[in-house]
Amino acid sequence: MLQVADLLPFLGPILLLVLGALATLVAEPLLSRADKHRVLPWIGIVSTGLAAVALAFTKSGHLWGILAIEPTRAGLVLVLLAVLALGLAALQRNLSSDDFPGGEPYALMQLAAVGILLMVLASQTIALFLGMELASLSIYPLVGCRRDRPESAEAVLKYFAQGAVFSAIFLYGAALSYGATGSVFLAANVLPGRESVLLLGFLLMAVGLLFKIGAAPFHFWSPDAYAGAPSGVTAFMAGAVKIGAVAALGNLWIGHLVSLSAFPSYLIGEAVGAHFPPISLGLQVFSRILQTIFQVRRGLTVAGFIGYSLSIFGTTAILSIAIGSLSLLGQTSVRRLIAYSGVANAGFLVIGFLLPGIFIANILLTPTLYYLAAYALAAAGTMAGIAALTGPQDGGDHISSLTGAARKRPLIGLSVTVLLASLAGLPPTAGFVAKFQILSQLFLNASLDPAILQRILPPALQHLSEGWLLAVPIGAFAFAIVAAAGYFKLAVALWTDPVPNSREPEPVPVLLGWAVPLAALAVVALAIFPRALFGG
Amino acid sequence: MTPQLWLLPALPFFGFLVNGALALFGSRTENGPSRGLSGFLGVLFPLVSFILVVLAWQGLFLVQDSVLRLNHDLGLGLRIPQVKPFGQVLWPWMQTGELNVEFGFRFDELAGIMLLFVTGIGTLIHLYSVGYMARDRGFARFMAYMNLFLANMVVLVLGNGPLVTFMGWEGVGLCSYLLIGFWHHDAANGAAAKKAFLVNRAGDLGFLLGLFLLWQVLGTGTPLTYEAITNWFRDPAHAVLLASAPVAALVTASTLLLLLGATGKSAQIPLLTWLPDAMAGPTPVSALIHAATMVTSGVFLLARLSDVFAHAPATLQVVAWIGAATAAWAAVTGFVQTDIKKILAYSTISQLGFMFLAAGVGAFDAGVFHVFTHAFFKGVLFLGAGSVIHALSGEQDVRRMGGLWKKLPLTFAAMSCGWYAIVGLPFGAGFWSKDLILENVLLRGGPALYLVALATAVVTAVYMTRLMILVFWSKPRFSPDAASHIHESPLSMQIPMWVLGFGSLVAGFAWADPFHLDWFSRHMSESVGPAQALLGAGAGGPSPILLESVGVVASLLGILVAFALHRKGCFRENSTGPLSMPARAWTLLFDGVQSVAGIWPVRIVSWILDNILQPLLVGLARVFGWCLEMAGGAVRMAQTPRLRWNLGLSVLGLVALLILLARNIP
Amino acid sequence: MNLHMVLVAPLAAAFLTFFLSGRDAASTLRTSLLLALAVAGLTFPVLFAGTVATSVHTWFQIPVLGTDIRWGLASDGLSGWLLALTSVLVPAALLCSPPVVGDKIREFAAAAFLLQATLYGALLSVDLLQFFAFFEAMLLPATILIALFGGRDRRRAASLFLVFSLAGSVPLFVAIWYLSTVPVMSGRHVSLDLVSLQALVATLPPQVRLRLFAATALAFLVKIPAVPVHIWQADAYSEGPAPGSALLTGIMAKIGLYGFLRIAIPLFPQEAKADAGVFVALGLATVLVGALLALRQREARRVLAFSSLSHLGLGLAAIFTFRPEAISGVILLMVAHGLSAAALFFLAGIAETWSGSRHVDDFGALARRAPLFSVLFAVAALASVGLPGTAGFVAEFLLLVALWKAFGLVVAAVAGTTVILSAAYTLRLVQKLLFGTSAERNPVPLELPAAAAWAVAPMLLALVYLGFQPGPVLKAARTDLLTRLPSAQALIVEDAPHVAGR
Amino acid sequence: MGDLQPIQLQVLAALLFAIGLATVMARRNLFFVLMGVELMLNAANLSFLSWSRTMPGSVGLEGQLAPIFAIAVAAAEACVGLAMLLSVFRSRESLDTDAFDRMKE
Repeated sequence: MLQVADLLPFLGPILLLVLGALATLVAEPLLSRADKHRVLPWIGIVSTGLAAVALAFTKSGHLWGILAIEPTRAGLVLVLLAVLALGLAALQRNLSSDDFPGGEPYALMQLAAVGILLMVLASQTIALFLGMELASLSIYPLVGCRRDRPESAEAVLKYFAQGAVFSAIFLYGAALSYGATGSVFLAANVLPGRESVLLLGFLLMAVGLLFKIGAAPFHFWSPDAYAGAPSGVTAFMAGAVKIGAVAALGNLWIGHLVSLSAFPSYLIGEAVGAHFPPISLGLQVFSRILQTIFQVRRGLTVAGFIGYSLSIFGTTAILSIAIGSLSLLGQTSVRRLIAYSGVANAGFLVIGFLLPGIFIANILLTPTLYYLAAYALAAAGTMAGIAALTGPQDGGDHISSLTGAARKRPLIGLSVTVLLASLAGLPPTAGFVAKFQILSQLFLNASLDPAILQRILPPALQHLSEGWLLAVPIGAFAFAIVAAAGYFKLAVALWTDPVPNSREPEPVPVLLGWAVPLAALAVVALAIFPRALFGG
Repeated sequence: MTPQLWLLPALPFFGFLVNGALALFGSRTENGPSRGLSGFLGVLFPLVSFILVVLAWQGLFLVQDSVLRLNHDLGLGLRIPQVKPFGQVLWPWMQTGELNVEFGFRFDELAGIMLLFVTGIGTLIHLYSVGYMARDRGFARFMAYMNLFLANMVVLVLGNGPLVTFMGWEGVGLCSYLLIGFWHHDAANGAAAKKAFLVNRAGDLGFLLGLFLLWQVLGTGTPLTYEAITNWFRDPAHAVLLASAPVAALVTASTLLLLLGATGKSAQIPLLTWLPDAMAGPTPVSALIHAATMVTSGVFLLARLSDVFAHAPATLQVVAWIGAATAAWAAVTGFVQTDIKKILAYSTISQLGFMFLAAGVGAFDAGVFHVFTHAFFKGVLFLGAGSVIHALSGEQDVRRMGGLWKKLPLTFAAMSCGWYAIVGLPFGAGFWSKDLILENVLLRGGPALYLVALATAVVTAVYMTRLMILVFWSKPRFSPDAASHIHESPLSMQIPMWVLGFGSLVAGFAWADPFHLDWFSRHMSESVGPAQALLGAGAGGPSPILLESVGVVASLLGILVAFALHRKGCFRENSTGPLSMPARAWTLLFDGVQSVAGIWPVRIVSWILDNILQPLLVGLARVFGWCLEMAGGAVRMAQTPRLRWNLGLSVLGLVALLILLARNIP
Repeated sequence: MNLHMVLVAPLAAAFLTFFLSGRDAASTLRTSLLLALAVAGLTFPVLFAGTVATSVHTWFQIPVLGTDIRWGLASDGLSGWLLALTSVLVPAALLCSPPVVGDKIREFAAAAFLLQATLYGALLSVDLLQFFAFFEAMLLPATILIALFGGRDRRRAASLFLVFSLAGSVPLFVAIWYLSTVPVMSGRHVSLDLVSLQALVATLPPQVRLRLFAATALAFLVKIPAVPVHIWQADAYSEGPAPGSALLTGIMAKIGLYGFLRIAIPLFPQEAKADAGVFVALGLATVLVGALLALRQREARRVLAFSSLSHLGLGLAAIFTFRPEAISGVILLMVAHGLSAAALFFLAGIAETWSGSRHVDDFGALARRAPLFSVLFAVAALASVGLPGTAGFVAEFLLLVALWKAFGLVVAAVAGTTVILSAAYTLRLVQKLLFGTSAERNPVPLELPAAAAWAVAPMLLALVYLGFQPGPVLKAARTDLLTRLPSAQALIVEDAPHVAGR
Repeated sequence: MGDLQPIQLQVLAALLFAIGLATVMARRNLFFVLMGVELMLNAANLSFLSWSRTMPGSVGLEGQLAPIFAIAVAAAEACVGLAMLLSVFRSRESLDTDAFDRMKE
């Protein structure tokens, strides 16, 4: 039986963020309209900072197996907090510049962060679902917080409708996986004969999360949502949502690997695995139906499951990278550009699940997580920087409206350039190291012993195994270059001579003025000390 | 104590620096930099280095006399003293791999003789140009270029190895470029200058490649100095090797390439087209660079490497015939020219042909001797022409001159000395050298070459006499207003003319066998003696006296023909306008050859590259980028604004994954 | 001698100029100039120190693969001279930039320093990935230089440059992936630093090595650039600001040759030897195509661009003779061409600001109107033509010697045509710029900014000095380069002193 | 044949889910979209419950707990949805999803 004493340090970050959100809500009505945007963000920042401090004191462990934390996840949480800070800073800029009547958005953003924190820590479908919904339900209003703008209404409409549908799909998947394992834990040994159910459940849950990641073909929401939201919110979404979803997907996938395999369970080995009675006749019929649909032979092997997930992740990854990079190429709207870069990078993140680590016994997502951190910082930082550079009322989403912005604010302009370089994967930024790690590992697949590939790859893929696995990294990198051309356009626009008679923009709030350069610095530092966050 | 040879080129170079600085920083002043100062310095430095050359000769003699005394004490009556050339290595230049080139100078008699007249005549012509260019705003710049040229020429002659020579070789090319294009506001001059430089460069490439092959013969271990080369070739141990077919072929090839370089510099077939155009430069330049010194460096190279050429008889044949052909062709061309400087230019080419002819038949010393004498008489001829042009304020067409002997008696006197020498009338400078050449040609080269040379001598006399007639003797044809301010040129221009005129009368006595004057040949023997010995003196022919008288007859014949033609009015001096059609065709013969063989192919290929290859590559890149844009557009089409479509597509993706799942379950 | 200090110095300089300097261009120039000189002051000791290196430690390790990515800095003669060249060209570029970039001097200085920093990194790296990181990072400042200060089509030129370079580096990147996965396959734990890579590569199967070599070479060919991947070059050099182009051709292009000398050949000696013919052919093609195209260009800086193409092509061809003359010659060529081409670009840029046009026919009679300019320009032009007495001649001579020794007279002759062609296009340019009659109605006398004169004149003096005393550079090749690359040393042909005919 | 078998419940759940999805995709009125989503969520809950029927007691408990959370979440989602619906309607005087097609690319 756990003592509360053990509980507190572990729950510290969550509680502090929640407290921050509540404090914001309490303080909001007490402040004058002007003060709201001066004070409230700082509450959020303080609570975020405290959460980070608390994070330093948390030790690895888990809470009844529902939430778990270990250094890797702690690292992710740290990145998440950074993104939150960036988001808050940018949001302050937006709201104060078109002096927004209320201060709730700050609270909402922190609550969303809490939800994502849950997603990161969750090792159980219910908790994962709760976190996901908490995040989504607080982000919807953020996206639509400018009621006076038609595009924001449209954005929130689309985002909400699709989001709701896919969370339902996720929930259904969770139900199926429960049915297959008899447990809502992500890592639970599958019941004999129900492998196909597990597969279906895994697929649905994975799709639900891929939607949140914004991977093709489930990415349609992101351009509109990004474009409709205030740039601060866009910054937060771009970074945070991916963190949660990728972490969750990682746990989900690894958990299912575990449930299918003889490995000792990944997080909470002894949680399940009680002896089950033979299942009822009806269920046999149902699973028979599924078997006939999916031609499942009795007893799905780990290798088979891997091959299957490879085919999912592989296709989504390539689709996302291709679609994202190509649509990014001719893009003239800054936020859509960031959105599509999100799609493309989502592809790279998903590639992370194809890493050779899965073929070799030990499972290691470090490169993926490193990539995730690099991307989240870069994307959020870029949008925050854009928020700082754009004119009042967050106006001018068109690239041309940013012409010469960097010349007026060299520091922020430089930071944004560096962050863009990181998105494009150019040195000396973390984006470069991340791409290199992921792709070079992926490259190993091609050079693996064919025998292993035979065992792993699903039949449909076996005949093109080597070429396919070789094509993924090379194609991915080629598209990355195409994307680089897209970012280049934005970077150049930032630095070209400002149009004459463009009046001086209003000063950037100190918070944002510091946040963006720090983000850029972090991205470079991550490149120089890649082992800082996740080791490896 | 090592002799400070570096001073010889350094002094004129310093003059170049000083004058250059004057020109550069005086250029913004009211009436240009001070002429007096730059003129003084410009003449001073060459003069000093001339004096130094003479002193260097003393050094040479000192060595020599000691040897003589030694011989005497030993009781050996060696007629030819063994001369000790002395050198100075300044610093290691290129040292990598097995290449080891040292930058240094070497003063031997061949170099000494060249230097004597290079610096001497150089000084005189500098003095001349002080008067000639006095009114030109770019005076200081001109003096600077002249000094630079002199420095480079000295390096060329004094270099201790082919590469150092090459440095001067290209340097003089540069200076000739700068000086031809001296009046650069006129694009035509620029074109002429460029042509000269490029044609020379073509020769220089030959020089380099030939050098490579030569080096291959020597074995890449051997250092690239004249000393090493000559010793290697004179070393009896290598005779067998040199006899072997592959090596002989190699030597021939290398000498042919070197010859290409020589023809480029000395304006021989096929690289001769630049010299006539080079007359665009100021006349002192034509006198110094394009008559007296630079153009003869090809001959100098042949003499320098005589030991190598001696082992390539085939090449020598080529040299001889090239010389003969050039001499003949240029003589005829000179006959049909109307521009006084062009006439002299072609005459120069023709004389250079004589020198090549001499070298070709193996009489290197005769060739160099002709270089020596030619420097005098061609120098004075050009200076005279310059003074005429000066007097007629820029008129160069001989058909608008005439009867000038009254108005310019001094110039006339000087020029007739030159004329006397070049047509080869007895005891003139040209008389000795040319007859020496003719004699050698007959003895060593055979009758065919001899007849060509003799005919050329006749034609030479004809066109030179024509020149004199048209300029000085016939009745005046210049415009009256020009007549009004015809004036004799200033003293600074007179003195050089007198000196050179005098020289062109007496210089020949440096080597006049009938009077047992063999100062020249004695000093040549060390450098070219062995080579000529190797080639053999040829069968004893008719007595020298006979041959000389034949030569004299030839020139007299030429003179008479010229007067006869003049009386028949064949010179059409009253006509004006361009050359007659055949004359121009004949003149531009080799220009045509060059443009067909060299210029047009390059133009065509570069046109193809520029208009086909380049657009093709660029187009490919464009098309690729365009395809990407298209693809991007197509992909973005899928991003419909409608919610239902978005949902539908997403779910479609889900279904697709389901199907994938269905097909891929193992 | 702390190399890290040298590496960080330009970076720090970039930031200082960027944030400390005020709006006033003059003060910015002064600040940046002082910084540049300070950096140079830090750099030259490295050159004189000969071979120096820092300790090498693990930068990061690729999980699962366990491949070590090392971080360490080392410099030898080859790197040293290029470092010195860079540290000289940057202040010169700053001195020449005011007329061209106007009030954007601050951005220009920052970009130049960034470029310098990345170049330093590439020149000092001991690890393949470390090198590649800097090699790629170079694109950022280079692109900025082209895109921000240039002419009308600068955006297109810049993106062409960027995409070409990125695309060119794809194969190299793939090769590095492959090399980083080798340990897992071979079960050995190795690192990507060049020395241990040599051992590793030697164990690979031949066809794999061949592929890797091709991939590596391509990246460097694009950088030099060589035909047929040269089309980014002319636009980039003519659209970018002249001082920027000077930096690009003066230093960045050299990284291509450097890459061959330092990486491609040492890692894949057998392949390099086997396919030498291909690269010599490419090099000669580059020489000829560049020269012939330069003959037809209408813009001053396009002529210069193609002349750079031609000169560096000669270097490429000569490297693959693996002869000592060639290697010392190439280093000298890099220095000489770096100085002369940069000087020409500087001056051409200033001339463009005078005539307000890039078209050669809009210049003219500058010899009369701007004597000092003309003297400098003429000397620089002659140096780039390779007139004896300038470093260019020694370099070209050595390269021709190497080509002749390795491939015989015909190849040497083909390469030698550059002697004529380079004279042709350079003199054409000189003619158009300095001589003839001015294009303007009433030509006024023009003053070359003293700063520019002070920048260019020393470079030309250095060229002349090296023309007579190339010893130090040649020695650099002889002593350091080969000792640091054992496998390359094996390549160098030392033919026994032979006599012809044997 | 008295009580219904888990399998029947599963099929029912699957059908409900499909219907919900179809509603969301087919209907243009925003209200029906929301209703479709609710339908899908409840289908999932039903599936949970029916699965829990197949488990031994203590294990089955999880399956019955999950829907409770799900329902709560669904409620929250519904009210956020309605709020959004109001604001959307205010902005464009229409609930036709196809009316919202301003955002291109």
